[in-house]
Amino acid sequence: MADVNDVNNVVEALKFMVLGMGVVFLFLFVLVKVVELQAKLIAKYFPENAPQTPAVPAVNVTEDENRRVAAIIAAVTEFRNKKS
Amino acid sequence: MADVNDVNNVVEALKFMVLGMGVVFLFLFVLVKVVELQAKLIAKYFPENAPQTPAVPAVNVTEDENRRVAAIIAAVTEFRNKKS
Amino acid sequence: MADVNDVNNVVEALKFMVLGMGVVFLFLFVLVKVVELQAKLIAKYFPENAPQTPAVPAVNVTEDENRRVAAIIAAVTEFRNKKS
Amino acid sequence: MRLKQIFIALLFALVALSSSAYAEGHEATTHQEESAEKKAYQPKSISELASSFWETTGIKAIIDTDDGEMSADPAGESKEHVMSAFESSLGRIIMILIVFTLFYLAIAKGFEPLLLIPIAFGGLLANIPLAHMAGPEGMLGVIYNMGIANEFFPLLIFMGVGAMTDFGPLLANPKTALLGGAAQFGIFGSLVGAAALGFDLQDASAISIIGGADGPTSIFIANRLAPDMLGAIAVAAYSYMALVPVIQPPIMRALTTKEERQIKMGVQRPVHRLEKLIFPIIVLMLSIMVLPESTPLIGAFAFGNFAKESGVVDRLSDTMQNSLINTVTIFLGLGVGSKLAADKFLVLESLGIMVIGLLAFSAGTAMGVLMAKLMNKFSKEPINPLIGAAGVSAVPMSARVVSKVGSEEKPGNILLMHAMGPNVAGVIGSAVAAGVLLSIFK
Amino acid sequence: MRLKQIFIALLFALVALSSSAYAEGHEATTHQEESAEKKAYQPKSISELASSFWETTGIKAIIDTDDGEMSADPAGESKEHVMSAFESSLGRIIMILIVFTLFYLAIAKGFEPLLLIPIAFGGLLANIPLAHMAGPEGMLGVIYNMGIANEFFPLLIFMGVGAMTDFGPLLANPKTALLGGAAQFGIFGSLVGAAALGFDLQDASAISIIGGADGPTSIFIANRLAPDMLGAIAVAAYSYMALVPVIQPPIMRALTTKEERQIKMGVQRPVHRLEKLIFPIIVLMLSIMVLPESTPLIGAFAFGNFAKESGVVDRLSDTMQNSLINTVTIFLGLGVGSKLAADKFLVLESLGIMVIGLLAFSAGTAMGVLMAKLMNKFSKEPINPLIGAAGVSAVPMSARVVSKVGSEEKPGNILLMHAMGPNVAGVIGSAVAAGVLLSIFK
Amino acid sequence: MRLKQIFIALLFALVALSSSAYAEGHEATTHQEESAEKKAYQPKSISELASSFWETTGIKAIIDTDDGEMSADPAGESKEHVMSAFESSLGRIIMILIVFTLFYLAIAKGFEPLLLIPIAFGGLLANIPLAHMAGPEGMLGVIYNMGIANEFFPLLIFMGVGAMTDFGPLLANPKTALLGGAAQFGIFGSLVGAAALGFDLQDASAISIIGGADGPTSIFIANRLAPDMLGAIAVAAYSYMALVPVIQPPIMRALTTKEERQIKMGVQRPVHRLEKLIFPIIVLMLSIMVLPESTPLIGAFAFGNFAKESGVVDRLSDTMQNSLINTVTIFLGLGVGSKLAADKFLVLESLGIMVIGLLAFSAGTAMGVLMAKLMNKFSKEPINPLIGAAGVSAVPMSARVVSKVGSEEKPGNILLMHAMGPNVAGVIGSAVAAGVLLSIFK
Ligand code: NA
Ligand code: NA
Ligand code: NA
Repeated sequence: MADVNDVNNVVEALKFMVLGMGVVFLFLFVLVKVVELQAKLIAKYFPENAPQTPAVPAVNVTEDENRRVAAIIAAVTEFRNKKS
Repeated sequence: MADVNDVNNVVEALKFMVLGMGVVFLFLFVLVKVVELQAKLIAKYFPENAPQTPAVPAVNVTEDENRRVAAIIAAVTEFRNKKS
Repeated sequence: MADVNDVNNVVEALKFMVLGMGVVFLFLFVLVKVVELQAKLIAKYFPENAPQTPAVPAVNVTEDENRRVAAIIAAVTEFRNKKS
Repeated sequence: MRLKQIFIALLFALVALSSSAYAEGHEATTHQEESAEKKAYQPKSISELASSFWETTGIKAIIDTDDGEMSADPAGESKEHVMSAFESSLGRIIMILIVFTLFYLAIAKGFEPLLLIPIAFGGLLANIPLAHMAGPEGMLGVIYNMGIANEFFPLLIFMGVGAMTDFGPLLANPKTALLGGAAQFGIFGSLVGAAALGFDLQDASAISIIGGADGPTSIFIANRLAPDMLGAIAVAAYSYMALVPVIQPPIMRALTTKEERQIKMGVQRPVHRLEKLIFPIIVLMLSIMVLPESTPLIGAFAFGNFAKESGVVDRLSDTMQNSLINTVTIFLGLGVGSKLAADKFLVLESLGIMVIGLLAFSAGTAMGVLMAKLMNKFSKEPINPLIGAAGVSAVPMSARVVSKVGSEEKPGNILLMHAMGPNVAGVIGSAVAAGVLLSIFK
Repeated sequence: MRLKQIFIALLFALVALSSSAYAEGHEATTHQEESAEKKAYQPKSISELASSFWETTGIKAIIDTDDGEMSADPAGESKEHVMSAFESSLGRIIMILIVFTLFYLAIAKGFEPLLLIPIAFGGLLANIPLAHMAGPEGMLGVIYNMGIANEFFPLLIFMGVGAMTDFGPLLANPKTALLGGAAQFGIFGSLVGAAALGFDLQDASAISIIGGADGPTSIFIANRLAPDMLGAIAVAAYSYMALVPVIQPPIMRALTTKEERQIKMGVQRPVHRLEKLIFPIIVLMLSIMVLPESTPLIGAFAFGNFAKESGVVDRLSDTMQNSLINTVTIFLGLGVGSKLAADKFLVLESLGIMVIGLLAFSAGTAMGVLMAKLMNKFSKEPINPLIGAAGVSAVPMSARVVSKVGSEEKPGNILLMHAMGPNVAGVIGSAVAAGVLLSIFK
Repeated sequence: MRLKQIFIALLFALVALSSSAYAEGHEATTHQEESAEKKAYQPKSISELASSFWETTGIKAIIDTDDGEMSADPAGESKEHVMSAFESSLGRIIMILIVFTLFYLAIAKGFEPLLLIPIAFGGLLANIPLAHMAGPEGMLGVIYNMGIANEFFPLLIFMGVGAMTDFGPLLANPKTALLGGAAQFGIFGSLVGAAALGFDLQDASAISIIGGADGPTSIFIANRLAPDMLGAIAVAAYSYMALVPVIQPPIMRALTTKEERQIKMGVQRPVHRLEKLIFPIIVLMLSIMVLPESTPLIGAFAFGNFAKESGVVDRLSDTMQNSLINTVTIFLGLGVGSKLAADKFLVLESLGIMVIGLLAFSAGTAMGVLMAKLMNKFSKEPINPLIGAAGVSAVPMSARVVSKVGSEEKPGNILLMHAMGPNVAGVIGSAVAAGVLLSIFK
């Protein structure tokens, strides 16, 4: 596990750190700028009456689920009828 | 992309068309006849009091779903109790 | 399918039976004893006020299911409103 | 709409532009490669075309038994052979009739449809002439190599079954586990029978595992000890599991008195959550110590059960119990069904396997009942001997049969929970027996 | 908390203890092996490091067209080549624009999003420089080899579609199946067209299957007859299926009179459960007798349908219709999309494929409508010629289009169920046509 | 019942008839082949049998350390070696104790059970003697080769995580993304540490990625840079992610004043649907331009997120979020766990990895908090420095920890949404960092 050139490796690792942190920050910095630009463009060209992010995706109920819901309603009703 | 014998290929393709459309129609024609025969046989030997195709497969509720339904009923009830 | 040494094979199979049934019983016997011991230890060190096996795993309702339940409640309500 | 059309026109323009630029340098070589791959097509007249089409029909393949058609095998050419006249015509028709019988049993009689339908349909597809669906490139062959040849699918099934199993009844009354041991006599008794019938010891062992009344275990063992008989063994195992409500009751009645069948059993003690949580680990540790050979089976089973009982990974245990086990069931069935090809199934061995399988189920049932009678004699609490029959496993079918017979004898006598103990112990018992057989031929 | 810390401390202690004991004997050898595997790392200055990082950026890869970058192919090196300047720069940008167009159509216009989105995203990933995601080690390549190269995924899709299909409308009025036959003229007409355009016969056949308006069938056939064109063919097939609401109505209106479009059709007779149960078996048996070549497709489809109609394996049929088909749709889309890499897609053939695909859809629609007109003349019960357009398959889109056009002409005239008959017959029809094409090139 | 019996009798008759006809020609050859495959079985006495059974028990394998047992590796024999005495006995027991500790943490403490339970169970199975479950034929080995050796499973997980991630909070306050950058100091700081400890640069890089606090990224990188340490790295990554509620709070408190911890942050602006839709595409395009090496990760993540935000493929995004990710989680866990075999895990490196991993988490947390303090100084709107800790990723655990600490300091101060921004940015940040590391060793 111990290379002959320990010190070297640590120096290299420090260089990696400079490069790595640099690229990460650069990447995120550009991303932030692009996202801010995007937000401005969208706010300008797509009026705010467009549907904003709904709290709960209520539309998520697909066809299958409708069928399942129908079945469940039936089951619930039956279950209650049996009980009472 | 251009073969030397273009004309030939078109003629061959026309032959394929004759064979292909012939087989497709023959297949579907036989299928139609067999299906008509089947319908007659079934109508004859299996009286119509047998359950016909139901609009919604209400039977679809499996065991797991029953459990889930139980859980949902519980959740719904709880949800309503909390609300009121 | 017929080996020359039929009789041998049957004798061998009988030996397998002795070994096999022996191991199976031994295994299950040890298992029974360990399980009985376990039950005693648990009864002793973990007081009975701990939750016992519930009849229905009511806790099973995960996050996703909560969302689904919400959707279902909505659907059920809508369905009833439409009906009435 | 107009926008879209402009878009598409633009695309085409771009493509045209670019392609021509590109095409120059590259096309010549591409074409040479292609033509090397394709067979040259020879122009034919319409009647030649029709007659060459006739050559590829299934009717011709079945009528002309002497056309040198090859059998198909997931392992590829090394396992394939020219089909005999019988295999390529009458054999196929017989197999298709057998498949229809399985459909009938599954749908009209409700016998294990979840497995019989995929298996039978796989058998139907495997017997289609010329399509080679069971070959390494065909759908069934792909499935077979994906999860049966390496025993992956049976283990996933076992994992799912583990996640569905509740060991509560066994933990409430651990002694009943011994009944699940006695019923393994079905395995070893039929092993002797198979040896007597002339099967060699390894084949006999593979066949006898049918007596374990457990599908994944049977496939696992057959795959290791006698892969050529996998189809017949799996079909026998599942068929007899499906026939449990037919096979077991007469044996149960023959070996017990009316009084015994009417014995009532007490209420089971409540089981602590920790007992259930630790149980799969105990079983696994024991099997590690005694029978590492059978730990793939017991390990997968214990993992599923542990995941369920941990109570903190419901997402995963739900998946094991539903979408995963369902998907694997479809594939396992189709893959096993591929072994119902006439050239694989219609051999004398299959008949022997069916006979021994029936013997094995009967022997296991009988020994389970007799053991329960014995335990009832020496036990303080009464034990209804019927529950011994559930020791063969076939979860949860045989426990239900026990309960049904019991309540017929004495209305209101619900034995279901008491039968579930030996029932799940039977699963463990057969996995142990499987490990013993594997260790012998290692 | 304290308990845990002790636990962890203990672990470390154990590990330390044991490792040192172990390390002595073993380490030396391990290290030698490792170093053989790794490339030696040469120390670099920061600026060297930055410039060697620059070498690995995508910007550099796109700007520098002469860097000898290799294309990627799931089949591995034998199918790869040094990318041309065009392929590695402008070509990628064009493809990414095409991908964005597909996103736009899928999301804003709602055209077949379930397939266009995964395909287009696969295309986006495949055009990323240097990442080689379409290569044998990349995600797309892994997917491709897992289920597209062996046609497994299209068959699973077909199984799921089978489990979702209701043949009731077809069984109620079997004659309408012939409309699903007429529409296959789309396939054979465009085959002639493709041959005229200069494609060789095998390629022309692969392309013409787009006229079958059925995604899995197109992929299945393309894979067998012209794997190099798979991407373009699949994309064309799904794009035109998505464009059915745009392509079909003008043709339908041009070929029918207003009176014809207003024809009302009677109420469909109820269909017996047994008819539905037996139907998939009939189709399969017929295809076995006539066209074993197309039985992988028809077999998978029939299995799904049979499982559903059996009514006893709802667990399995639900899985086929939901989690299984969804998973496979994701993978199929990504895998097909990998063929949208610039070096594969931007060739002159693709343009021809797009043109012929459009021709094929139009021809199929037209012939379906004309056949329906003819049938209407000779039939006792009135037949609205619009339903002929549904014969191209593209289930259930084209049936919906028929219904929409019909109710525009005469409010309250619901043709949906009547159009579903030819619609599902179209699926069978194209599978049969596919079998004929395969049998020719066998 | 009678019908069935006749059926079965008929079947047997047919089988018998046909088989005998067939058997004549074929049997001889089959048998020769078979016997070649099987080892000859030598008859044994009962005591010999018992003693040879004893040889196959796990107890014997653990007691007898000198039995030449081979280790198991998914890559097959080339990577296997004769196990040392320590590996085959005490080592196993230590590993099983470690596994039980992981069970305890997962179940009793609720630490990341979804991953710890499958990983730990995989570790348990991998340490079973003689069963070779981690070998190429064993269940764990099959899983490993199916999706870990080719990085397919981590990418599928990332896809599912993408489909579950809401970038709304990040889009509402994009600046907070920089906190997700600062926390990547955890990676590069520990890289220096690992180099100082004596790991070579490539191994050090693979280990340091633990600081990314992201499971799939860790597995992806470990697989590329140091496959031999995959098990230890993955276990460390998930263990420390599980320990986030223990590791982070003291560091957060040490580096902030009470006033800072009580800072309230404003309400987030609503985010337009289009912003969310376009965001994954922006991230992907940026990463294509800068870091094609990391696009497998970012691409899969962006695909999942795009599918969800498109709103038109809910079927697919539901599948990614549920059945698909659950199935893959089970397999990934078992596969990773297979690297917990004593012979792979109990090496000195593992201890180093655990130490460096802890260091990495701490360094990342600290730097995130410090960066947030800095931003708070220069920002118009107040920024609570606690949210910097969420930059390490470990979604959504670390955001929850931030919120908990925040509301302990000042009841009613809900930081959750504000912490989610840096949290998801941390995922992107570590994928970028991963790309840099890969590009260095390319
Ligand atoms: Na059993
Ligand atoms: Na069609
Ligand atoms: Na991170």
